[in-house]
Amino acid sequence: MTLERKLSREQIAERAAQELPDGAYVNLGWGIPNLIAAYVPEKAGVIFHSENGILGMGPRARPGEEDYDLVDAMKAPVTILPGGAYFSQVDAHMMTRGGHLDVAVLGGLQVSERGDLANWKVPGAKFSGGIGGAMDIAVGSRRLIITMEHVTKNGEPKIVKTCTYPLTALQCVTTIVTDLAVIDVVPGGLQLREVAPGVSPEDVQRVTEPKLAIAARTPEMRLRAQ
Amino acid sequence: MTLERKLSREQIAERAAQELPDGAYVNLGWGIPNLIAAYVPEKAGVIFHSENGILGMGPRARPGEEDYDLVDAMKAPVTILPGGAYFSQVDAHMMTRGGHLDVAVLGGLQVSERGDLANWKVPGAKFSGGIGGAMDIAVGSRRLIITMEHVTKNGEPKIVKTCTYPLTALQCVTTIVTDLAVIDVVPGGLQLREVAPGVSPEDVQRVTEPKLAIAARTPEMRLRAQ
Amino acid sequence: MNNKIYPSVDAAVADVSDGASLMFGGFGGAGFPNELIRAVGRKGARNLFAISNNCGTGEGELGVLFKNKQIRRVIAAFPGPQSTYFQQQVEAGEVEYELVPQGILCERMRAYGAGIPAFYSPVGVGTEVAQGKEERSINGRRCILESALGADFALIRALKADPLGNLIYRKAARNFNPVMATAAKVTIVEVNEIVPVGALDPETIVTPSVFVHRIVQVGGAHDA
Amino acid sequence: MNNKIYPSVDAAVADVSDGASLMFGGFGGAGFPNELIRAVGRKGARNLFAISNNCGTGEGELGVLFKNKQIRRVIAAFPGPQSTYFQQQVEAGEVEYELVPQGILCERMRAYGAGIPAFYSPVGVGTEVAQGKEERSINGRRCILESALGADFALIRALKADPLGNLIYRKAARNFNPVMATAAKVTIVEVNEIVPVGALDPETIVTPSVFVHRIVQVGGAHDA
Repeated sequence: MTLERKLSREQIAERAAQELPDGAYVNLGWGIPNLIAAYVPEKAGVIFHSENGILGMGPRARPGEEDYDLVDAMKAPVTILPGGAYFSQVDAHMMTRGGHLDVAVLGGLQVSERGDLANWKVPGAKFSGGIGGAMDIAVGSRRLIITMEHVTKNGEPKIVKTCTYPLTALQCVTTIVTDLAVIDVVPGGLQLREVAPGVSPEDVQRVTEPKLAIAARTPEMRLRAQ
Repeated sequence: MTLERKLSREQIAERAAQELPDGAYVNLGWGIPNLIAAYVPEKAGVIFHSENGILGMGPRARPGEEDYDLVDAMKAPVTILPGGAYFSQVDAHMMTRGGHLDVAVLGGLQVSERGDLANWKVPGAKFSGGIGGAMDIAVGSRRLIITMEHVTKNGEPKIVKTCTYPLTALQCVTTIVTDLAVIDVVPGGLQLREVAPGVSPEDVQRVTEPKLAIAARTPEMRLRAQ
Repeated sequence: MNNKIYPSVDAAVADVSDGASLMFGGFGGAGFPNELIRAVGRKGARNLFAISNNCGTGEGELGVLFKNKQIRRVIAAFPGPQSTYFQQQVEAGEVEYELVPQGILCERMRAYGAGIPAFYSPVGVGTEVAQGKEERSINGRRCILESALGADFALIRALKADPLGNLIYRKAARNFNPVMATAAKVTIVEVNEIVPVGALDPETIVTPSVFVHRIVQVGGAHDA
Repeated sequence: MNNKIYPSVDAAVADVSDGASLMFGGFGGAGFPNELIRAVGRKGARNLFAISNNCGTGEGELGVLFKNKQIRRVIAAFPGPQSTYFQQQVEAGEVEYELVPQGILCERMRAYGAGIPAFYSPVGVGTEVAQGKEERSINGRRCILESALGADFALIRALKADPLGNLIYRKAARNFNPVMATAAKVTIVEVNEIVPVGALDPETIVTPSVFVHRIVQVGGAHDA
């Protein structure tokens, strides 16, 4: 049922983009997070950080204008905006681990009710790509938003009581944005903040392992195109 | 007796300058060490480091050409040579502590037979200027040369069995250059390498607390002007 | 966009209140945030905790705040022979101070800025700066445990800023300023010049904008 | 003056012998010392210990050395999905590897370069990277002890060098190169261009010459 009503990856990104305050310094991870920048208006003055040593990262390079010395952490040719800066990887991670980024948005495989995150390896997989910068980013960002599908391909909850996948960091997640809901990690557990259009709080609870705190009225997400 | 034959501070500096290999990266401390650069020929390619963030430091600025944003660690207006670089104090001390400098030359109040150094405070003094960069430099330099008068104003040995002055660092000194001798700190103690012109090994031993290892023949220092 | 540009040094330090901890850039007369220091003097906040390489030159630099008796506690590497007011107040028991080796002083700031709560270092082993610190042998080398050092405010001086807060410095006036920018909740910079966004080459920015929160344009570096 | 300029990449790596430890700069296809890597391939040193963010892209980058079976042990943060030869050799038990969070990988190098033998970090606490590491609570925060990481050689790539070894980089090709330069006994850099002493602005040098031991001029960054 809910699987039919779920938002697209682009819509999850659009909703997550609304979480970024004007002027925020933000790191975006692989997957859905990488779609977010397209939904952030230029006038918001959000400044994107890439852990390979860029601040003020702009959109992907247009075809024919790629410069392979100017790539993001996903190896994709990007651009730099006026006011941007280059620095070394060690300085880039000084920014992540040192608490200098206002928000990071990462993909997730599992999030626990305490805000633990697992996002870098499926159990039993011989090789994931590796850890990369995820652990430093998860530990250090002032706010950590996880964007992901609410359930696995087999319909199993990804928001769980305890992560069973290899962990990225403990008690690091602030907010989860999925195709069904926006959920905040608060003292004592998880608070449902918004539901996707046409989805009820009960629908969300049904595919979420831990018990959600649900207010008398839960607003629907506002999205540009539904 | 030896007090009459002793070298000037400039001559100590001249002899210490001979210890710097061509192309070496060198930090010079306060006092006699600060006189050394004048005795290093330009063609030797020695590169001077200042712990406030300069590599390739040149001579003092000529009168009328001072730039007070370009000072050495002693606050004196200096110059920068072609191929020099500016960096932050934290990077400057990465160079000292990280073992990147070939040689440092510091002044000394006492040096022990194990190569312990005391050079930043007289016991009982209310205020020395402070520690400054001496501890980081003493600990990290690959070779540490101490230039000083051989004895105190009262004629007491400054090369001692055990330092009684507040310590700068343990077992850090490689070589001592004084107005009477060049002495190396070697496994097991102190080895007399050279004597000042007209000074005998016995003269040196007489004003040195620990026992010196003395070879059958100890050469005299070679100095430009005696 | 956040507006980081403040109309005056006084506006920029208006929330520096009693008991605040402050880092002050500068070394050897170069790169001191003298205008911001004087503004803290006018503001009159007391009982301050100052972190600085030195402790003033007569009435100059940090001397302003010592003369006003605004500072209660200091961490410094080289108070300096001319730190007259500081020395008087230490003797009178009015100021507490801790002496730290200079490289360790800036390394502790960097650790704070880099999210490293503590580190082991061989500097100071066997000396009076090791007193009260945990000692441990690492790979056969004696080390002591040093802790990260942060502050409520960093007051720094740079040559140019853009409105986002990217900074470049001038010659040896760089010194402690970039590392202090990374180690404070609020970094306030006084600059000779504010240039438009995009005017600084992204390859040569020394302090990227993420570390800078408030910018004030003041006069040249050595005006009185 | 020491002459740091080498006539060829092969001459620059001639003393890389069996069992040596090497750091390799580069990230995401940018800033890899590909000419030096190929020279190590030709030299044929075996049983190498490689420290690198990733482990090759097919036969490219570190893939050259894995294909030749020259590497016995690796520390990496992101071996990468295209690290074919690496993956085969790990499965076959021919290569040992340790996975390290990326920020900790470069921080461990910086610690080595800065004379800091070990540090505490909250990164990886409670995860598999904490296995076998000492845990300790610092100011109420769980941390693990990380050790400095150095190597016999750092192979890096820069845009320009002067004959003394001062370096500047290009855009995001900077990445791991500057920190690796500080963490090796011998740092070897391949550059697009060698410029005269004095041609680089002392304000904008990223790697000062003290960290660089050998310089080789090669072609552009993305030649094959």
